Amino acid sequence: MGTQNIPSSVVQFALADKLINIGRANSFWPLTFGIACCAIEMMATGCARFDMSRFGAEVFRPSARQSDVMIVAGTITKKMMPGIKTLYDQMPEPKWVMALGNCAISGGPFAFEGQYSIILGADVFLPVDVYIPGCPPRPEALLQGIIELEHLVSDWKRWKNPEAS
Amino acid sequence: MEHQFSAFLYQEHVLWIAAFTLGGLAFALGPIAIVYLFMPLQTRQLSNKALQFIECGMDPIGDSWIRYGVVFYLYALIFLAFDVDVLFLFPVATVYNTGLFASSIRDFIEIVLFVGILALAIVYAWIKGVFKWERKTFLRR
Amino acid sequence: MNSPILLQPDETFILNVGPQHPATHGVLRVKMEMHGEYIVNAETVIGYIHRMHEKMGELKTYPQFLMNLSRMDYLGALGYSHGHVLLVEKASGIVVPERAEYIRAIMVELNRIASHLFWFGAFVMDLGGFSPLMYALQDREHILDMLEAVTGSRLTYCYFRFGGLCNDVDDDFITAARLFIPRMRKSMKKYHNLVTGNIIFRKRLEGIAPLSKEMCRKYGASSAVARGSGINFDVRKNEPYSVYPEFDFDVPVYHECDSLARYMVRMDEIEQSLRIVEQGLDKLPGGPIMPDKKPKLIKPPVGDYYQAVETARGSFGIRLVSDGGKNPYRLKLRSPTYSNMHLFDEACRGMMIMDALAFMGSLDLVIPEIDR
Amino acid sequence: MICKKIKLAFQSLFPEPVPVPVPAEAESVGEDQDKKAKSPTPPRTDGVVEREYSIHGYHLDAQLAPAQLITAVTLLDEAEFFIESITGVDWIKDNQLEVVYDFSRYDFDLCRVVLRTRVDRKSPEVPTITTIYPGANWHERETHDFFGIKFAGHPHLIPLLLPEDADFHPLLKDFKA
Repeated sequence: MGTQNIPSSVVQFALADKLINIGRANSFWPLTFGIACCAIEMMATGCARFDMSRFGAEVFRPSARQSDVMIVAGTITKKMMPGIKTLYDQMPEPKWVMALGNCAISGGPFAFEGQYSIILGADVFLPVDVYIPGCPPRPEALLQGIIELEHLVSDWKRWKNPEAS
Repeated sequence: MEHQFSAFLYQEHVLWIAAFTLGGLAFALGPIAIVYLFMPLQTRQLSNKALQFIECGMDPIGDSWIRYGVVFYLYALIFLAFDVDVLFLFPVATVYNTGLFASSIRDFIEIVLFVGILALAIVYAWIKGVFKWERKTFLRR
Repeated sequence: MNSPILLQPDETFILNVGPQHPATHGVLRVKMEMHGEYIVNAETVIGYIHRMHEKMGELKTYPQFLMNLSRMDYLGALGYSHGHVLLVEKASGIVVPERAEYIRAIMVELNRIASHLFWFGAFVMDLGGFSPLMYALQDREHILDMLEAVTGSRLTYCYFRFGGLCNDVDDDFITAARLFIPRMRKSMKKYHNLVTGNIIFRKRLEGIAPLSKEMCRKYGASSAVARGSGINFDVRKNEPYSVYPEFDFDVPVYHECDSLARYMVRMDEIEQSLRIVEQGLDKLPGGPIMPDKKPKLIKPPVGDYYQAVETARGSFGIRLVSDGGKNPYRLKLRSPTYSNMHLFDEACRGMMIMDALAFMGSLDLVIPEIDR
Repeated sequence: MICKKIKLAFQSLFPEPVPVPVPAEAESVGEDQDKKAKSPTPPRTDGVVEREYSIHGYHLDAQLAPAQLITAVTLLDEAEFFIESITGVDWIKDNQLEVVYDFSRYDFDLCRVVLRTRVDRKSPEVPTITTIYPGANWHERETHDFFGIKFAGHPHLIPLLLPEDADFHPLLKDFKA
């Protein structure tokens, strides 16, 4: 999905858009929106060892006005859903959503019959671009998720595809 | 000759000033125009709350246009006064140590006197407790 | 000390320190009624990450519930499964071999150090210092590597079984742990020089949010929140369980009752946990890690059982009401941060908001543990 | 030992269950003997039972009528106990809801006390103890969330963990999602 459904702009130059998308792909600013265990792995990814800043994504913006990517890291409860909707609205275009962890993908370990307070996955009400499975996913999985989002946003490849050659 | 030449000098100055102001304006407003041309025109929304104030995801409760005690109000006023005071020192700086009393101590003493007298105002404010941090509370009878 | 509220403030506004806030470390919301920068009163709203652990406890059998405990408090997860496992063993009378008890104690203490390191990094980041977070999480990664080598996961362990452990500890874990201890002591010295001696850090914490002993008792606070106010309460010492009586360690207690005291308690606790791990590694006996005859199906006899353990955040208690079936009839999880956070509303009246957020950091909150 | 003192103090709460009904002052234990068939064992009468700590994890287990709750809790408050937790158990077979109070001590002479009160499932009503222990505020709100037990006199009894407009009580045995 990536850039296909971003609302159109006044001026559209193919070449300029390509250049702008490469810029966007190389500097995602995630919204600090850790809900549960996956937030700890997100913070560990942001820190020294796994180092998200190699891909330009280490600037965690607390306010929704300055962030591009909403990483939904944790279980979404029915009480929290209106809050997430408001945050998604307040983010300026272009914006993307990454569902981090099984809870954000499909409710994860808390989706059992007879459950009363969980939304089964972020894609019930959010247009999710990248799904990262795991409970919690390892920091390397989050890094690969960011690279996947880069491939969605612009067809510029950070390195050649190892399987292709 | 002399007159036209100075007139010309006068026009050239105007050109320089105009060029610089236009350049400044273009430098400031240019990116805004470029961004407006390339930015997406509307954002995808779920519950139509794009323009709502940011309150950590929740709807703001009550109004934020209220009167509350600004604690360092007088401190800000004093800063304003001394800002003007610094303004007087700029012309002095241009003619310091030139002209009649060059390389004599007189200029320095004059400035120290000027600033010293103004500094008395700070001492007065200090004693009145302007720099102490205490809450502004209103007795509403 | 800031002056108390002199009179009814004329106009206040309500500020949402809401679910998505960098200082709340999760989805905790505090509605603060503010007069200027001072908090007139605060109302904490929780439940944004209520994941029904207790409902799952009733629907799942005992072994199936093992994985829930580590998702309740994912920073110090092993302490929680330790409590759950001890409870069921006590109730159904399973005897745990000596080696498994020692390995459990070592693992729980390593996990406690990892949890305190994460708290230390996040707490100093709350006060504005960013670099200690990088150092602290780097040390924490060493511990996570060791724990991952044995248990297989970084945060949400499912390592304990009723009666012992799921796999044994090999030699390179022991050498890694032995190498880790002196290195950790060296970086603790570095943290004390970098942060504890910093005048800005001390000025931000001294005399902030004093919690009297009476208030701690009325709210049931435990761990560093209580020990920072002079209450010498540590479940490992007050109600000794598992092999803790064999270790000699002492419980750091400070009497200043302010946020700096709570900070110092946790920093000293890291040193005590290192001592326990050291003694554990020295006394590690051989032998099996699971009892040879283990009941096929865990069915504790009818009755009401309670087990309290000392986790990184306080005295975590589990109440099991069993009707003899393979599912618990009722499983109540008493989470320590629930009581620690409960006193925030009363303690933060009249404080400035930045002091209140520093106070919230000193409480060491993990929100899914509050909401369960 | 504090446990002995508390045990005696509790015993004084329950006059000997003399068969003739005691006239209508505070706790007339005789009448409200709840006829509860708790599996084969005889229905538990109000009173204090000494429990084996190493198996059950607590020392004293007292069952009282809701009316005696306040006196028992003030007694514990004076004896420097701290509140551990309040929870509910739904005995659907006996058509009753049970509220369980946990108290423990900070110092080394250990005494864990559990207070239980049983209320009818249709109109569960228990007096609040937030006046004595402000720490019980959240615990009571949570028990009200999960079991629907009303705590009379609670200052702020709105849902705590469930959404604000929640009217269901999930931990009841007959709760359908």
